[in-house]
Amino acid sequence: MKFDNESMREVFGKTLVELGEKHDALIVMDADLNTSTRTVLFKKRFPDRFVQCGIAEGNMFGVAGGLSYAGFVPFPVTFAAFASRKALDVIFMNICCPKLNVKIPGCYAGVTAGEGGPSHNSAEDIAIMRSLPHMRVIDPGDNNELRSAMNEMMAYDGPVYFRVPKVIPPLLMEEMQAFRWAKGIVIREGTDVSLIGTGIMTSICVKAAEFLEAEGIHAEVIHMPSIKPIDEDLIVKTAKKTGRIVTVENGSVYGGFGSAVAEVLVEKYPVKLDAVGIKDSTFGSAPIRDLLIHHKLTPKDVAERAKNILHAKNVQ
Amino acid sequence: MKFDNESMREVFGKTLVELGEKHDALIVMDADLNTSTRTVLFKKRFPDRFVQCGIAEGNMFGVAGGLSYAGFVPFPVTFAAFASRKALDVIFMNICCPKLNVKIPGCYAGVTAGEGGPSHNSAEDIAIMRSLPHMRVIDPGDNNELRSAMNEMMAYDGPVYFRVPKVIPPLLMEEMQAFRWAKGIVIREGTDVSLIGTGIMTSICVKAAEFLEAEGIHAEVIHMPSIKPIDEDLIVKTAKKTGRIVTVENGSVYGGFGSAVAEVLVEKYPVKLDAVGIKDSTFGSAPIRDLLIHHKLTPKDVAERAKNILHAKNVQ
Amino acid sequence: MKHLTKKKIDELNDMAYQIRRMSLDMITYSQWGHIGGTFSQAEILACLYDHVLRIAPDNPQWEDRDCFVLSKAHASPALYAALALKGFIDYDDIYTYCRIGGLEGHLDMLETPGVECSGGSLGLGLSYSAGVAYGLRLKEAFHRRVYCLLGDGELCEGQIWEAAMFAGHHKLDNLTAVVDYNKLMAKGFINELMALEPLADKWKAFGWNVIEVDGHDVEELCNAFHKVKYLESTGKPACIIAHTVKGRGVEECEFNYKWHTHAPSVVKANAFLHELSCTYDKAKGNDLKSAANGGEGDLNYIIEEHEYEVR
Amino acid sequence: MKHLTKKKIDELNDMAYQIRRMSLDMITYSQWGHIGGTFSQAEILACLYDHVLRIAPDNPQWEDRDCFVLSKAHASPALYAALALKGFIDYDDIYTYCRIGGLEGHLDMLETPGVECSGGSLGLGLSYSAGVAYGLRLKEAFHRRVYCLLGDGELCEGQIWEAAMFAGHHKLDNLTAVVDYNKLMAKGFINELMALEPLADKWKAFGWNVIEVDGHDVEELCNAFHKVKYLESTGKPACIIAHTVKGRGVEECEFNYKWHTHAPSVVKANAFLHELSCTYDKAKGNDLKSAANGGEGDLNYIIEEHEYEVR
Ligand SMILES: Cc1ncc(C[n+]2csc(CCOP(=O)(O)OP(=O)(O)O)c2C)c(N)n1
Ligand SMILES: Cc1ncc(C[n+]2csc(CCOP(=O)(O)OP(=O)(O)O)c2C)c(N)n1
Ligand SMILES: [Mg+2]
Ligand SMILES: [Mg+2]
Repeated sequence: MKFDNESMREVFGKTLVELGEKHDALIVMDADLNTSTRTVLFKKRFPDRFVQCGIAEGNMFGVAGGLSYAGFVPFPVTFAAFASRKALDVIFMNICCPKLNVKIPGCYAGVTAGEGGPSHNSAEDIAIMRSLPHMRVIDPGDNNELRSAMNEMMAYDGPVYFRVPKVIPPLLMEEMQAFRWAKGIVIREGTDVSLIGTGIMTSICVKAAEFLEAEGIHAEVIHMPSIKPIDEDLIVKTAKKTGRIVTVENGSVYGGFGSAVAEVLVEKYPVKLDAVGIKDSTFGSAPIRDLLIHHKLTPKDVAERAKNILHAKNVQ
Repeated sequence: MKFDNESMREVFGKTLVELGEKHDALIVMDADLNTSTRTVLFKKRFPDRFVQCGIAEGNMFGVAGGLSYAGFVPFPVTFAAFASRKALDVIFMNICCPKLNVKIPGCYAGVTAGEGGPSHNSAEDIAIMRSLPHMRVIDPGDNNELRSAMNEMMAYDGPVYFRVPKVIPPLLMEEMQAFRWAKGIVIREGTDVSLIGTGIMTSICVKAAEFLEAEGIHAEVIHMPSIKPIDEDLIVKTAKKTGRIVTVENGSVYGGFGSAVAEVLVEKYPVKLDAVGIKDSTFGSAPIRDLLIHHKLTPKDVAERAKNILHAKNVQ
Repeated sequence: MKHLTKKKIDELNDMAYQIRRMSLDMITYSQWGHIGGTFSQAEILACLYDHVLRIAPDNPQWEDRDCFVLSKAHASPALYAALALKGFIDYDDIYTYCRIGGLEGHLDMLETPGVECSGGSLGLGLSYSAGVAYGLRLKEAFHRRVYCLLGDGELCEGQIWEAAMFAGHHKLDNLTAVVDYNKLMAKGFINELMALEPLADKWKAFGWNVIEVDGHDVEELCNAFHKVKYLESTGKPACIIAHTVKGRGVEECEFNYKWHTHAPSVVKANAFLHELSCTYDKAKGNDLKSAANGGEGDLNYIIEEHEYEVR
Repeated sequence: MKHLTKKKIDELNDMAYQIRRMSLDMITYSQWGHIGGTFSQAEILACLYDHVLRIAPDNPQWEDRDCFVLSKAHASPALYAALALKGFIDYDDIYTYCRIGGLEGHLDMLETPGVECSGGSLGLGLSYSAGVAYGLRLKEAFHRRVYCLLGDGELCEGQIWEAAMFAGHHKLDNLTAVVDYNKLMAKGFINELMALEPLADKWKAFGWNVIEVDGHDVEELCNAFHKVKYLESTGKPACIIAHTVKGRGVEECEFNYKWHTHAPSVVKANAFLHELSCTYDKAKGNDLKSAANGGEGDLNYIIEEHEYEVR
């Protein structure tokens, strides 16, 4: 895998500026986190289109609704933990119900607030956000895809939640592939088991597949950045091929990404699925690396889970 | 089916008083809804243990955390829509993370706020609440079970969310059965298809099963009041028996009850499941009856869905 | 002060009467709604819709319009009545209140022409209004103004104070908040349940100009709106604290929390209508009717009835 | 006023120094943390833990204790230092800050003896504190008091004002809020980003008594605590607005938002320690060390390294 040298939040900040050049209506809103979330870049370039809200997330999302109604495309920016937990009713009432054109980044998403601990990490954001009416949900896998997804969401008129982890991610694909709604990407073909990752966890899957290959197991790796809408066809296709699925997310499996895949499988083509993520707990306070290890979210762990599901006797 | 003549909120209010007689530490908190939620009964009986918070749900849940820490067992009471959407970060940080002994009713749950519309109905509460760490989730099916569940939760030291719909429900079981954690109940044996309901939707399933029986289809009906933890064994057992599952909830199927059942199935025994509920929309504003009809949540609709899943050819 | 003509005053009071009458009709017909907070704001809405707001009923999306946000959206019948009286919606639409495909029990901006903000959950409207006001200023649409009507009980919600701080800090002087200070929230008197006083001091401490008026006196109300629009552009948002009577117009409902949310029987509704028409010296008009069963949402019906006919 | 002895004053200032020194050590060692808001509250915590609070380090759950809630939980190093100095936790625990199984980056009441409230998300602490205060009064534990330390930027959060209204309405005079008014939030000066003034008026308008003090003057602080405890039981909660300097003690950090959240290199940390020890006339002691890689969470490591050894 190639490695990038830019952090995703930096790419997020830069892409906001790029989009700002193209779209006069784009507005960036801050709740006192602009140097962390890198919206500071937009603030410097377009001071007039940068709205400071102070540490008041509820109000920020409400103001976003109003700005959208007045014809702007606001990006109210805060950490994923606060975007999903602090102001849900506002997002529901003033953004989702009226289908307003507001784009909500979830910065430091999942486990990537690291030392910030349970308050700052976000294990539930996928489950919460995808339960909201009209809300689309994206967890991009690398810097190219984040940039592509941000361009794509500008072409869509409606609310979007997208994760922006705080990591320097590997490059998932040699060649840049455009983000498309409800489209997953086959990163690696395989026949024995399917590893379906979302966000930065796909890179973990890729490495896990290498481990498995070394043991003679051919794992298919699928990347699923578009969680809602999800790529039902691809899920069914890989299920038919391998009959065994492992989903990998850095978040809670209750209602989360694994659950979204499970919903598709039981409806269309029921096969076994093992959802890797966390269960009924929080991402504690430690460097990201230690948290991934602690919560068994490393390539070795994923490979292990894949082997288990492969060797479990077919229950049906 | 026998019919009750008392509304669930009334039973909720009375049970609070009964529990208040037994438990000196029980405190009821109100956010300006006491005559609607029927906590007014507790207020009259135990004025000193009734805390008025005004229309400020966030603060109410925070105060609940503090009261719990001071040794009380608070019931902060508001509508399910507000309990799940208005103060999620507080519930997460001050109740779930520290595992405090707070019991959170979701009044007028699901579709039962009727005319109140999207703001007052709660389609996402199950998805949201079960994503929270340490939170247990209950959707009781009738008045006996609601009372029993409230007694049971007093014996459990930790956060619980439970739905209190605003309906006069049928009596689900002839004989009173105690609520037990992670225990579902077989209401009717069957071999062709399993209808698994939660909350008041189980009564819809019972009637649907009668329709199906009339057409020679033997539906098993299972009631699942304990959504988290859920009865994995019973789900697997009925899946083995019928191989076809229809879940029924008055809420969003994205991350909701159907999703919780799907999670179990794909992990333990994958079979087809059709999740009846709403998808990516809201419960609009109309009498409950009209909403159930509009969203296709009546016994006839459920029977129809069961027939569809039964007649769909086995995909595997 | 700009004085209103006697004729205008009569017109405004007449509109307030119509708003009450039509709201009562809606709530009785649908058997659902909030009389108390609907009646208390009748004069405020009459002044806004018949005198203050720049609006174009034949073009609800008129790009030069003012924006009115009813944050206390449970009092939507009054707004629907005003919209019907001005021609944004049809008069008969009021009989679709709380029906599938009809007027929302609270507010849905996607469905109803003239409704500028969805609502129903309290505490949200001022943030949204501040967003619109901020956006309008950014677009240099300086002549367009934003008005937000808040409940007094609603002021318990912290987001109101976040929005107040935001609007004060950003000097949104194109934004006017009106507090329908009817002294009650849903279940009782505010000073007993969660005291608000000193209320004017709160707004001042958050950077707002404050004017207190009698919220049932259309002259005082219009003067206050005139003042914030033309005389006090001091770089601050303005808050009009309108002292009102919850349930105003029907004695049984006045300051009576039991009529916060409750639909009258047809008999009672007709008595209320009679009282209203006497007070306002109007002919009573047709008797009010009820179309719904209402009640506790008995599942019996849905389970035992085999034919479901949507009303 | 009750006068502090010179000795006591020295002790308190010494504790404030130790709090800063240990916090710096923690933040440097873990390569994560918030220096600015940690340093600004050093004297406040020293006074609370060495003079004001009724606590029993050998029995953190002592049923007669006062309750201290650090709502601005990102400044937890100062609290951990105070807890270590008082003996609630071991001195060496500070080197487990932000490590699996160690001290939380913010606060976890289940894991750390003496921590009475979990935190990390701003705006929540005052509600919780009000809950404890309400509960203590209900239990007639009149001698037990609750103290809640708030950030000034944190006051943007509406829930603070909900809690303020609640405490004012319920006359929780066993509750004292302290505002660490260090004039900055995370990314700049408060008066530029979201102005708070007139701050005292806000608290008064929400029903609180207010005392303003120099938050780095231990005598003024202790007098204020004394006053709210013994002299002003007027049926109101009290707010002590403590004027402080963000980053106080190290010139480079003072009023400098860049040091709100940022871990110093070891070289820089030792320079800071030197500066602190000069100011407080202390021996510098051992050099500070760093144990972590820190940085941007490079996934490279987790993907390419085959052996994962938890540090
Ligand atoms: C967030 C929220 N909590 C509770 C309710 C339920 N509710 C509807 S109206 C109302 C009372 C409102 O009182 P006030 O703001 O004074 O309005 P008014 O007196 O004008 O009716 C309440 C508690 C709600 N709609 N939203
Ligand atoms: C709800 C929430 N939003 C944002 C943050 C991120 N954050 C951490 S500290 C901080 C600034 C706090 O400023 P202030 O309250 O003044 O604290 P101090 O100056 O004492 O550090 C912010 C925005 C948070 N922890 N919680
Ligand atoms: Mg009122
Ligand atoms: Mg500060």
